[in-house]
Amino acid sequence: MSSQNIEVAVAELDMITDVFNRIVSSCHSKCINPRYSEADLNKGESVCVDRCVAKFFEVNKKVGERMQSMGGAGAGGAGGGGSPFGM
Amino acid sequence: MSSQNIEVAVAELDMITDVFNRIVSSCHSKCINPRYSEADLNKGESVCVDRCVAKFFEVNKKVGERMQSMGGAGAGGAGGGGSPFGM
Amino acid sequence: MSSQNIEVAVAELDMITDVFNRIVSSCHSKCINPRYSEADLNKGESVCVDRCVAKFFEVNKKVGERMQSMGGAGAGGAGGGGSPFGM
Amino acid sequence: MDLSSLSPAENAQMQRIIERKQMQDFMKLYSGLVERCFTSCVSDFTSKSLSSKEESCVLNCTDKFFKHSERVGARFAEHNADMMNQAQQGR
Amino acid sequence: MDLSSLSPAENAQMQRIIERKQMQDFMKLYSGLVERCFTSCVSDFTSKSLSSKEESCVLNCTDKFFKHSERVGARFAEHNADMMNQAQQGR
Amino acid sequence: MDLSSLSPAENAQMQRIIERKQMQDFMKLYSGLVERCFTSCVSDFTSKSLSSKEESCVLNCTDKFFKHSERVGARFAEHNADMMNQAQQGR
Repeated sequence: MSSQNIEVAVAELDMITDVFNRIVSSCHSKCINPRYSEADLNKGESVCVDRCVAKFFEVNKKVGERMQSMGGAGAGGAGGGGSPFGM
Repeated sequence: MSSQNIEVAVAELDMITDVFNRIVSSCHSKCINPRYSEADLNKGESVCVDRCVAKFFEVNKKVGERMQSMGGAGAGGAGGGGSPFGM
Repeated sequence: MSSQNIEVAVAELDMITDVFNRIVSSCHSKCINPRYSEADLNKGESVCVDRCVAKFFEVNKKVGERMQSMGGAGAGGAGGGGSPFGM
Repeated sequence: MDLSSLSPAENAQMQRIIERKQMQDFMKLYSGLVERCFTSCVSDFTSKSLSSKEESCVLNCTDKFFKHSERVGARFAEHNADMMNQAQQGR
Repeated sequence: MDLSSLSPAENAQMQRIIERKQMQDFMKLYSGLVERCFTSCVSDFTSKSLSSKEESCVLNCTDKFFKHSERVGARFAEHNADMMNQAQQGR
Repeated sequence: MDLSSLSPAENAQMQRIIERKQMQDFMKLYSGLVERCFTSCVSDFTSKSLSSKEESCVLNCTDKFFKHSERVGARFAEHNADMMNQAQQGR
């Protein structure tokens, strides 16, 4: 079986990949014109993507701070916010 | 390796968590105003959430009954309804 | 632990299931009337589903060819296109 | 999928993995279908019980989804058979 | 969920699995919430910093999501208790 | 990610896990991209073949998605580097 260390590292890797994929998807929806008349990002899209990533990280930080201030948003605890087991 | 018992219990846990997450997401879409001008659930939202959960469980039951009446909707069999292997 | 062979076969199985589920979902959105006034696929929906599956496979092929022509879209490499680790 | 390159022991293990995956897939299919039919059929929350109209919508939605999946499955299988034939002729 | 049929050793292993799953679920909850609040609250990309209006939207979105989840969790628990009672009366 | 706290054996195991995950992620990226470009580019089902307009849309969609992902990846890496610098200065 995997050691504790490996498990923590894999969880961290999953977390980073998940965040990355969500940014790709969210900023694609916000910035990329879905008519696809050209293969390149145009100027407007490129600038939008840069700002979109920056803002996503800001939202990430705000939500994280908020959850921590709710108390006990540590690993494994949903800070009292909704699990089907009421634990 | 895990025993049969553990596997069944983990599958049940996954199922419950999946249903819970789908209710949270569906009832959020149906009931919560996405303008977020306030931090609390207002009266209308609260009542909507309660009814939404009740109705989701009713739909869950109807779909389950329907699938069972289709015949053989037991564990592992999709009741003849669409798997890529035609098994 | 699983052998290399098993891992490859499981990966292939996951891939096929994933593609199948995406076709079911995409063609449902494109072809099925969400008012559900009847239990059967009507003529128009049936024809639409057949063409939808055919077109999905064509898109699958085009995207695959495009990714290969980008160079190095082999197993494990995203062809230079966006991983959070810049590897 | 070509499982002929697996040893008998590997094959047996593969069957167990496939069975477990099928059960997981079935669970996801089920809860995904409930969510889909709920989303399409229920949008009135002045009551906590399904109306008869909503109930009939849910039943039709369930039936139609399975018929749809079966049809996709049939086209999918034909496509895979075509691919295999082409691959063998290419040898 | 009825874990009484598990042996003590199985029970201990089950607790470890549950703990790991809770951590994974928490991670997904967190990143899903960030995505949800970002999608609802941010749609102006003329600047690379959040406006005060966007920031207040994000905070309300976070608070409201937890209150919503808690309420769903309470109804969910009641429903499960009802189901258990019905199952026991049916014995 | 700081892997320096892992032993050499753990590190080797971690590399194998990362490789497997990268393959899975690549598969998902691929099928997700197909679905995305199909959804955006194909909506006429009077024929069972792609029109030349649909085909060109699909190719542009594919190219653009990779360029988009690369750009996000670059910003993401910069952000992570900034975070690491801040963490080190905080020591």
